[in-house]
Amino acid sequence: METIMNKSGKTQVIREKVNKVLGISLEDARLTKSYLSVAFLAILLGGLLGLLQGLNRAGLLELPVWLNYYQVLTAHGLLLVVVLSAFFTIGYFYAGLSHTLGGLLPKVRKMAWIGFWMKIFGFVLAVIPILMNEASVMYTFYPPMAASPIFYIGLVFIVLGVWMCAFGAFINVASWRKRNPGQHIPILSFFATGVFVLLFFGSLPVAIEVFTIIPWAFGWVETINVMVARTLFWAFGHTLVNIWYLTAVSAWYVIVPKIIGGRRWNDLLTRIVVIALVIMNITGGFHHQIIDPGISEPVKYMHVFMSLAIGFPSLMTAYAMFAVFERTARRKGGKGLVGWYKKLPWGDVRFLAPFIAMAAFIPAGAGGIVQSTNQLNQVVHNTMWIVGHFHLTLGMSVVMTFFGISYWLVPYVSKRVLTPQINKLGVIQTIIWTIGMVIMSGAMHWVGLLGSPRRTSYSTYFDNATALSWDPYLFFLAIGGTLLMIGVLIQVYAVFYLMFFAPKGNTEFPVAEVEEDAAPTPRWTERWGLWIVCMIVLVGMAYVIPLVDFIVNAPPGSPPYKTW
Amino acid sequence: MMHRSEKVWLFLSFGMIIGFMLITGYQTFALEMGPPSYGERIDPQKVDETAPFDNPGIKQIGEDEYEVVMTLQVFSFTPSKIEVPAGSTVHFILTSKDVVHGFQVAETNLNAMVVPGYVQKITQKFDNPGEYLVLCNEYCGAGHQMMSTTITVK
Amino acid sequence: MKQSGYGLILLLVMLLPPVANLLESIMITHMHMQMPILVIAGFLMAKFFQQHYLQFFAKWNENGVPGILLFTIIMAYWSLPRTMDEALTLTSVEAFKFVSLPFLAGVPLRDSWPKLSSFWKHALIIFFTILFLALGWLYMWSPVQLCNNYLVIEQITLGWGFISTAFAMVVYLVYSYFMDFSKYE
Amino acid sequence: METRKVNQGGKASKELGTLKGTIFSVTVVGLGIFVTYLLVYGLYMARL
Repeated sequence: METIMNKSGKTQVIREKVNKVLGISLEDARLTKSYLSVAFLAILLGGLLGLLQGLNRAGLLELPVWLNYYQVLTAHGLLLVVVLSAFFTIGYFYAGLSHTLGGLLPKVRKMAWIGFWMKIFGFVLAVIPILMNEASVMYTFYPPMAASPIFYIGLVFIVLGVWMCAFGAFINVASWRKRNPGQHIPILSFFATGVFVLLFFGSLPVAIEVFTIIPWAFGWVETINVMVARTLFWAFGHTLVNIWYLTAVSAWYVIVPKIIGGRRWNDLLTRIVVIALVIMNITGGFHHQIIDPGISEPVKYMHVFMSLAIGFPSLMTAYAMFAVFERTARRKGGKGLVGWYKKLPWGDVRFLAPFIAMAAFIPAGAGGIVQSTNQLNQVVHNTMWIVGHFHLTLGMSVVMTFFGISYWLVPYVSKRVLTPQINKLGVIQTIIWTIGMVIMSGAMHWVGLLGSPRRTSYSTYFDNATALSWDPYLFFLAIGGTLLMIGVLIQVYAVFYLMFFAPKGNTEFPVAEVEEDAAPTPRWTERWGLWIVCMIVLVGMAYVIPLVDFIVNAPPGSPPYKTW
Repeated sequence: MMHRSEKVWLFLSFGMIIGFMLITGYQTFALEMGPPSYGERIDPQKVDETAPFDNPGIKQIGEDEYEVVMTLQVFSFTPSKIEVPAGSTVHFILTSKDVVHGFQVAETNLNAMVVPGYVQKITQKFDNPGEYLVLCNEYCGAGHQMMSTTITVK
Repeated sequence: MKQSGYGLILLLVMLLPPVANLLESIMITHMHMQMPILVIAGFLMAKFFQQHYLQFFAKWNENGVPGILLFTIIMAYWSLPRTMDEALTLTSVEAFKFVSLPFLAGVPLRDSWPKLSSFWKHALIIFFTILFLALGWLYMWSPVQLCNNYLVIEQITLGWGFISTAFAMVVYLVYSYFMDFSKYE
Repeated sequence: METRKVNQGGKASKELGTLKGTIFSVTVVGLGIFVTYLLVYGLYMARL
């Protein structure tokens, strides 16, 4: 037994070395390529649907009866919030695990493939009823609106597929730790661990919700508890968006410093940010229910604090990022209070895209803090402001970081290189995307403050003067949406060019080193079990009160409705 | 481990957020301006037979004070036309007869989720005369964009 | 030393009447938020006492067991429904809460934990897991209102709070049973 | 690979340790949060 262990340990060491020299193994590369392909096909399709919506909302385009606004909106949400983000995140982190842990274990690779096909299968199942207009319930699917049961079964498969990938990641990390006792998990794998922990625990509530919905949608159970379903959904829904955010943050901390030729921020503080985001995330979902009935004011107030606490790691991130930029720029001879910004590689899309993504998080985060503050939520809840907010956070901060990643990750896995032409195209794409998003989300924020609701097809509300006054802003939405579609086309072209046609060559996986004089990171950061326990306790504190109240003092339930 | 300026930044920025929290708490608990949180339960399938929703409408309950009992259903508000004099305070008592709806009045702070099985309450003082647009801001089905009415303040 | 300062600030904030009233208005936040925060405040302040009364702690709490026993007694005392009720009605009991939890539970916990062998650490977690399960069961299934100041629904909520905390501790015990920390650290 | 040269400035990090640009930048971030809050808070109070 001992010798076998030693032998496999030795081959592992050899494999790790090979991995460093030759780059990613073909099998691991194929996995990531598949995940990224699906992600970028999803953005192509989702972007197109988004354009249709924007044009409709501005009153410029009447959608046909067989493809109405709400069908388009449901598909747009599902494609971008679930498919694009999940597939990109998993593809990116599996490449990261493969690179930093010396290749994926064969077992883990198999799990990731099973997860891949489960998610595809689930997604196809969910899309069929949407196309048949049997599931125009939005990706939030609040009961008592009931879609075709097939839709929910599709969601179950997507969740199970994600769990497959999460457990695969845990197995790979655990095996690495066994082989490297006493060492810290490499930082990118540390981020991956956090993301997959959140993916698993965050999707537990929605899994419970869907399992209560399915028998009800089939008609085996007559009624459903509406508020319990809604609360479980948001325990998941908000965690999900923060998972994509944490993925983007990983690139900011680990990748971007390397690209600009600098060093990574303090390792301990980085790991604390990850741990804090993991522990405090799930409880943040409550700020989606600030104006819901049935939750008492003290409980809502407690949740404001829990939501705003997530801001703390983000404020730490803001400082860390600027400090990394400034140090690097000054090493290169940057001068002055802001003059050093000139020394950053603005012409490099791998830096430009994530930088603008970070800058976008300033207004996006500010808006987030404001809207999760109790009374102010009344001003913006369910208006276009919210849509503007998550297009800034997801569409800019997260997706643009993903774009920036794709310019080195895709050539890395396809063993090709980023050509100067594609780099230039990427810079142009970044500028178009930025302008489009600023116009669109700016208009959305403003018209939302004036009262225009979200998730509503074009309407003048019987030529109401107030509603008519929103039209000019909604027009900007269409302009921004059109620019974004152009951006999507360029981006998808760039990704598939880099994947299949770019010149062959070696591309580096850019992981920055820590500062040379950095203090060693304490061991306690590795105790994931403890962080998970803290998370469970916090989730208990937040959710036990309202859930017990909704279940014990439940009103008579609601039967299923199909109102579209 | 941390640069001094980083500590100062975290202290000040988080202090600012705590400041926002304190204002919110003061307004919620001392001035009773909290978000709509009423939670009386009701059978969502028997709204029409349950008081006060068996008789929806507007009722004067004091000088410059009105109470509106309202049901929301696909895709309308009952009662559909509301008129109050300028300067009056209106208390809305709301519930849904089918799916989740949103009750929003543009250019006011009226914004509340109306969930089947729960009674929701929200209050607003209308100072300026005009026609206010009432709309549903939670997607509720094919005719969601038509679900609206007006409040006339004279 | 800075830690002790933060601990003192935390304790003072918890003493503010609006904060205390808000947390005590809900049964579960009273027990599962206010009380643990008070213990944490003491935990942070412990550094100050350890430095100033080095002799005392070294002598009295040599192997950590006396300290942890005191901690356990105080915690168990405050888990009783009666004591929570009295804290709300009697000022003296309320004052005792703000003294005992930080200074008689938080401080000895900090002093004892590193001194304890892993046997005692696990024994303590197991003890609290069982206690919490029992209390959860008591609060959920008790047919009568245990507290005069709180409704039955709040009692049930607190019961589930105990069960979920106990669940978290079970997760930790399982985790530490399967993980050999000495290998990783 | 061309980044190697830049990275060797480990010892020089002390004299390059000024972070006034960072302080300036995060101040802008803080003001951004504050202004956004004021905007929405003002709107809320105006609509009471």
